Amino acid sequence: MTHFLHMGGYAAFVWPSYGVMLLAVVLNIIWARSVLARSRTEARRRAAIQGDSE
Amino acid sequence: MSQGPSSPLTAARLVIARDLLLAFRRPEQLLQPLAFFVMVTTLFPLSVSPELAQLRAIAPGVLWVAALLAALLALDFLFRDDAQDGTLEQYALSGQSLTWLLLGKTAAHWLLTGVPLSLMAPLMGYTLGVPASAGAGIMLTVALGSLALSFIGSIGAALTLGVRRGGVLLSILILPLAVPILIFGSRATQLAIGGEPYTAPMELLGAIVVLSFTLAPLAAAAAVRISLE
Amino acid sequence: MTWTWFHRLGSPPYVYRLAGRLTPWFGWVAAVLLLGALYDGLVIAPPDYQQGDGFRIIYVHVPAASLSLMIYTSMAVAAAVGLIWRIKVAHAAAASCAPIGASFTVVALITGSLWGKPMWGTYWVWDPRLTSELLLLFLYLGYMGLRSSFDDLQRADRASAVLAIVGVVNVPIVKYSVVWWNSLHQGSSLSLTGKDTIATPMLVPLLVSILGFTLFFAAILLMRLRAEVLRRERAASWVREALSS
Amino acid sequence: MSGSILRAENLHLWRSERHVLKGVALTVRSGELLQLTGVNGAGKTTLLRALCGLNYLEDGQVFWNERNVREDRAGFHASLVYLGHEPPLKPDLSGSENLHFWAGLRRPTTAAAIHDAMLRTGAAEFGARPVRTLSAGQRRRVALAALVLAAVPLWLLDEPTTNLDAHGQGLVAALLDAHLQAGGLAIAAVHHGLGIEPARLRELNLST
Repeated sequence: MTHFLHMGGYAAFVWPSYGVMLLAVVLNIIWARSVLARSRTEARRRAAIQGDSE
Repeated sequence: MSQGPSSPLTAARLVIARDLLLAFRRPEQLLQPLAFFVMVTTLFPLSVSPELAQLRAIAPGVLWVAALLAALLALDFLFRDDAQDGTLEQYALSGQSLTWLLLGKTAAHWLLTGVPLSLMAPLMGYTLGVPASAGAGIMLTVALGSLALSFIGSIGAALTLGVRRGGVLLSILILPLAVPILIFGSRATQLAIGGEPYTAPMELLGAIVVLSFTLAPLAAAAAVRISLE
Repeated sequence: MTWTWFHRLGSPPYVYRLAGRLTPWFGWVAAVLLLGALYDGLVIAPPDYQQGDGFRIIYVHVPAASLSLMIYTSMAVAAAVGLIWRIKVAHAAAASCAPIGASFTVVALITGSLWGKPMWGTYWVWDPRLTSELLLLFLYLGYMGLRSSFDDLQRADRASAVLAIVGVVNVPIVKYSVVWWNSLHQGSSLSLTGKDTIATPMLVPLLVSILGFTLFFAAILLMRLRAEVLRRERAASWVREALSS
Repeated sequence: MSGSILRAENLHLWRSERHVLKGVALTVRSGELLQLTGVNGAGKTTLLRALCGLNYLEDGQVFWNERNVREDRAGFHASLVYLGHEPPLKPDLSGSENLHFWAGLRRPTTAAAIHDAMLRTGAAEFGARPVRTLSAGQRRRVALAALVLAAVPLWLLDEPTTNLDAHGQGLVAALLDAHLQAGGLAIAAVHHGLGIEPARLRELNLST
């Protein structure tokens, strides 16, 4: 297992690269979900205002 | 009394004539980009070294970066006055093709800012230790480069018209698009300074000029219509 | 029949529901593909004769770089469709693409420089691919900057659409000028992936990885698309039931 | 010029969150003036700009002589003049120079024609002075001269009598009357009546 982690001496470059990609994937998911949630609450607020004024 | 409508070409010529007349009546505004260009160029001897040999090595880059930034500064008031006093609206509603009118307007802008820059560039080049013999080459390359830049920049100026503090945004939008002009232009100037033939980069720069000359007004017209809303 | 299908893609309620149903599919298939590519690329694929295990960074760098460009192009296409046929959903798609594309560009830059260190001894080299990637990031930042400087959403859509179209026309020109500029100063150095053909056992995980990330992009795009579609719906009645579900 | 008709139906327009034009419809025939009234912010200016195509209509159509304006936008624009709050004049140019460039965009104009137009709107005596030295009322008269010079069937005027004294307002009424008599149409956003005879007058209140 340690041999695998060692990555032929390139561990210091391979793992951070995969780490950065994983971070980007996770951040994209979280960011998209929060944008959707915020947009839904805002639409709900607007729909409520629309409901009263009609 | 009413003959047929003016052709797009005469309309564009009218726009050029009017902008030149306006500039003639109030030339101070044209000095700003030139003063900025001279000032930026003089910063390099102060920061790098007074050694002419060293300055000559970086002269093309210095001249082109300074010219690029001066042109960006000038682009800020390409449409600003006409937008504020309603002239741009009349252009959009004149029944003439807005693309042709903006082509004329940007050409006039180049005559008033790009050409003076290209006349000043050899002078500033001389202060950076560039031999006077390279003057013609520098003038030609900067003139052509600033023409392409005015047209690509006109799209950015039109897009950031309705935006407050649009000047900074204009630079962010246009600089990546101006990279080819900077690359081919400074290479051509470098060859001109070295006294070598600079036709290869000039042809590439010429291609970009033709491309921006024909396509940019279309995008600028669309952008102006959006900004006028 | 196909025309009505395409026509329905323009209607916000239909797209909102469709996007909601498709997101999990894209998401899970992408996860499976990416895990497969990860295992294959890190464990099974043989090390490179020159760079040893260091070459495994391509399974992250190349997909990020190719996606950053693919996303910008699809953003420009969506923007053009929105501008020409006045379809709000297309503008919503373009708005959704930008942040995802920018994130992949940043990843491509970071993994590119992490790969550069063992190969060139320094984290940043003005290599034509890295330089073009940096300029692409500026294009994304410019697009998002312009979009955020309008308070009226409808004007932001149309202005940024013009910029995206102008940008996508310029991308190949900028790319060519950067490669031309690079070849001036040094012989054509081994660019990141090297043009020599990659052995198939190494190539398979790369293709799977690219496909996986593309599906991942699609899943995130659909989530953001739903949000952007809602933002553009003014007094539509379908919003109320959509929100209750 | 006579026999033209401008029709608009189901116009919807939003200003980010505000629904400014809610299903506006209107018809103006040759020889008629439509007065747009309503409180400030009711959308008078927005409607004028939407009709001539400056503002982007979210929904609804505008027809000029029964043809959708989108089909021949240039032709429609060639047959109208829009005058906003501020007359679009360059301060450093004289009145006649401004008119030369402004009207020249549409069709070649002669100095004589420019002079005649300025005579009609009482702008001739200060026509040679730079516009920056003119008062707001005088600038308005130069802009009105452009209307006369353009000789187009459709006038879209946004509060044409602002900064004008009683004499000036009389001038606007006379110009409009002549325009309508010749079969022209006009839509004007106003705060008070323009003194046009009721037979030719129609009104659209945007506040109700």
